Amino acid sequence: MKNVALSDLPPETVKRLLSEGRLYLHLGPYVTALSTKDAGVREFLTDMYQDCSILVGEEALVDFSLEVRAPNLVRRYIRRQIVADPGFYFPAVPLPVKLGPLCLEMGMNLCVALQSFRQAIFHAGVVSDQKGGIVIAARSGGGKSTLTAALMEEGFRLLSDEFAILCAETSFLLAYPRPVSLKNQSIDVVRVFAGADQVSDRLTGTPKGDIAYRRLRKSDLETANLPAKAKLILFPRFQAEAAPAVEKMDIADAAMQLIASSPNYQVIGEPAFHALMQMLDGVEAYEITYGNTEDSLMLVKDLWEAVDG
Amino acid sequence: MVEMATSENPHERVRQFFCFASGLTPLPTDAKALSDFVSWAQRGHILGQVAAVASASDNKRLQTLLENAATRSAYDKRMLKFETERIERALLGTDIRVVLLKGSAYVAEDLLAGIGRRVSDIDILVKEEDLPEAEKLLRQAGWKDEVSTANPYDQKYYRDWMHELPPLRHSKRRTIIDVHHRLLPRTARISPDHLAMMADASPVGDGNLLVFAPVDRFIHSAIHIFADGALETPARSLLELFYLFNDLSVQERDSLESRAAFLNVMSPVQIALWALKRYFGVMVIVNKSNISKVLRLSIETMVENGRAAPLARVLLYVRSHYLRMPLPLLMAHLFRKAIRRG
Amino acid sequence: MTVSANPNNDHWLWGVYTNHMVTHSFGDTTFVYNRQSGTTHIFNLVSMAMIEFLSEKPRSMNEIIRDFPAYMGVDAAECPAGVVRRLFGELDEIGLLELVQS
Amino acid sequence: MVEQDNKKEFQERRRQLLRLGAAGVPMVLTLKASAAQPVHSALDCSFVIPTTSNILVDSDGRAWIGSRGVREKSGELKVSDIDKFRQQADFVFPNGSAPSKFRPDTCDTQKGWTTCYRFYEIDSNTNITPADYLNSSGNWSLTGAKGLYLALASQYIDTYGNDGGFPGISCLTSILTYLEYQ
Repeated sequence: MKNVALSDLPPETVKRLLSEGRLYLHLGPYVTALSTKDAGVREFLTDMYQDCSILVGEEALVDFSLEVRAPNLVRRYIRRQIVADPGFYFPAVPLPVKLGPLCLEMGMNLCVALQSFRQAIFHAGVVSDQKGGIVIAARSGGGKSTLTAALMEEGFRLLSDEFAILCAETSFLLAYPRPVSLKNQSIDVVRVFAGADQVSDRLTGTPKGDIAYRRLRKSDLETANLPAKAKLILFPRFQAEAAPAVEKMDIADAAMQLIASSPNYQVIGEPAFHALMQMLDGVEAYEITYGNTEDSLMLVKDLWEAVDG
Repeated sequence: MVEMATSENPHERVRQFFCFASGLTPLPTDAKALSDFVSWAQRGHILGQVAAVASASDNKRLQTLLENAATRSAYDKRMLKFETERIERALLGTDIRVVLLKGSAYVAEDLLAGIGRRVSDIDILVKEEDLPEAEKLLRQAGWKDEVSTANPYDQKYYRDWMHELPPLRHSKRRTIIDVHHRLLPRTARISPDHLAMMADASPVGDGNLLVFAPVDRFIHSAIHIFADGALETPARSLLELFYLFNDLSVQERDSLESRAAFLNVMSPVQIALWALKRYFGVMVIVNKSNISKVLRLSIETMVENGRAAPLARVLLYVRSHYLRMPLPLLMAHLFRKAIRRG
Repeated sequence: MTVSANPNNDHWLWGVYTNHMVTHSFGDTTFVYNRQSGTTHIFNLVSMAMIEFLSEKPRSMNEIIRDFPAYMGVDAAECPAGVVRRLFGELDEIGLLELVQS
Repeated sequence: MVEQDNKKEFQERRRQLLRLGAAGVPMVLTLKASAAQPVHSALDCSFVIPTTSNILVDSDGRAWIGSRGVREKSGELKVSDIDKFRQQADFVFPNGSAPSKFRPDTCDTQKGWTTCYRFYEIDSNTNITPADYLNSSGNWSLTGAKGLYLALASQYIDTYGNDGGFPGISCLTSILTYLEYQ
């Protein structure tokens, strides 16, 4: 099998491979076989994942197979809806067909969350520089993705905006860079500091309001095989007009919240316990409260400067 | 050795796949054949079983996928084992003897059939007269009515017609336990002699839990798969039957049919033997007169065409319900289910 | 609290096999991974003390109630039977107690 | 000497935990990783609230859940009932927990009656199907007492994860997990 960039494949080939379910996306630790006949999904993929590595050939061994398709024949013509089918039973809510890209992204996330058992997965964004990694834990409305995207502009490398992927053997974080999902107001915020051409078209009327994606960077893909050692764990709290504030957290509390956010910690068992405890022995955890992106960046930079290299 | 590409004939192809899956033949080294097989095993959720019997390979990608599947099946095994211990603890100090059924029994006995099973329910069998006390103790230990069947209609339906209590879900651990007092519903067309099977059951280690004798274990699996509607996961079910059959001695295999006749469960056992012969090349003589052609066809469609067989699925579903319930009762039940969903 | 069979039987001795668990402490808080259940629990100083107490040697319920306060270095009034029983129940329910001898 | 002090302090922390234990605080916490939870329960799951779960909300969005009643007279609530309800609440949620549309519009207290709170009643055995509150494009539209209950339940999940203590949590978690991973 050989590796090519998605943009090197002619559009007809991409279309054919996708309709046959043989577009093998090789990203970070996973190979996903993608399948769709939906033109909107195909366009989104071709654009946002253009620099990604594709395995070409008939004999791929894949971690996940994902089909994005109409829920059934009747609905395909009448209601024009679309669902993600990761090949195992999952109660998917069919979405309007124009939300196909959301379905693709959601389906890819579900594959990792529910079918990957070699690494412990926690719901968090991760960025890093030569010092090590910053884990930004997910909290409803906490602003994880906005902060992750903002840190990317500050010279940090993106490992993931959705998952902290902890290697059980090394306790290092693995990279699975994907387009960063932005919601509502944060779409405009990121368009301003990353440039409008770096952000996808806006999907309106999704279950989470408006959604757009920040484009994958070539540099993040090129370094995707480099793991990072976690040094700092942040629990962001966005509150309109709040004064910036930092509070040191008990590591035990941080551990508790990370475990509660993991879809596979329980399945992996003892190796996940060891890896998490080892990771936590080398980190500090903080809750940061802020009312705007500038404040959040200032807080993170201050904390990061205090961390030993 | 010349590596054969995967056969185009669906029956041959599935037969080859089952040989790989059960370790009868080593995994193919041809990349295309390997990829076809692995993707079939992934779709059928049996990669965990494959991981348990496959020998180490130089193929790093393959090892990665097998390791992933093995971790997942180790979790199910751990869970089944722990829940089994919790049941033993809940009934500690009483005279109630519990027979572990299916997955929990295979895991308790460390059988190959217990590896890679992805089940979340634990099935146990107790004597009907022990039922009230067993239910009371399990409730004390934290198992409560499962929300979806806690309504009065389902509660009454289970207690009047079924072979088990309404499912109980542990309030903290969220696991489900099905407490059986018979192997099939009171209304089923066939009525296995579960008391004879219980009489032959033996303890696990030196504990209070029991498991069926090997022949009865195979027979119960056949009943469950072919008379109780478990063929929703055909690859997994057939592998289980194969492993259980494989664990029998020659004498035990020879006694299968007479035991099945004695227990009044000839038909599912014959279907099971027919399927083992068809897909694993197991050397048995099968009397096909008891197996309806329609049923054979629908099993073939389901196993050989995978999930692209909606009609076969409906047939098997109706059949398993038909086996469980007389027609008027069945219609009433399906009708109520339809209304409650709508 | 859901306690199954009555543990107040003097012939039943309860113990803890420490090789059934892995622990990691952050200050007063200990994370305990139970190898049998695959579940992670968080223990405080008192529940950890009970684990250490029962891993020394198995004891009957009555002995536990009688001797645990002294093991903790407090008066029985500060460590009443009700608290000990409930703690026992919590450990029993998560499957960390083993019936050693009957 | 320092070691002696440390030992004393350690002992004092254990004593304090024992006092908490006597007050009913658990000594062992079990972490509920979500595991395969979302795969097992369906999006159309529903749950029953076993006991009366009335909800009191103040203008900051603080909320109390309890089983007591609060007397109401033409939109005003009795202050003494409110005090008792707050003291005996089973769950207390901090500022900002109840969405603004559930909070009181005005705040005025006179002669033992107040408009500074709103009171919602949920009887025991009330059945809630969270999916009823998702509209056709999957957005939450939470209304009425049950809607408020769901809003608070999701706050609870954010803080404690999928712990079994709050009725309906696992059902709601499966849905939220689904919506979260997009």
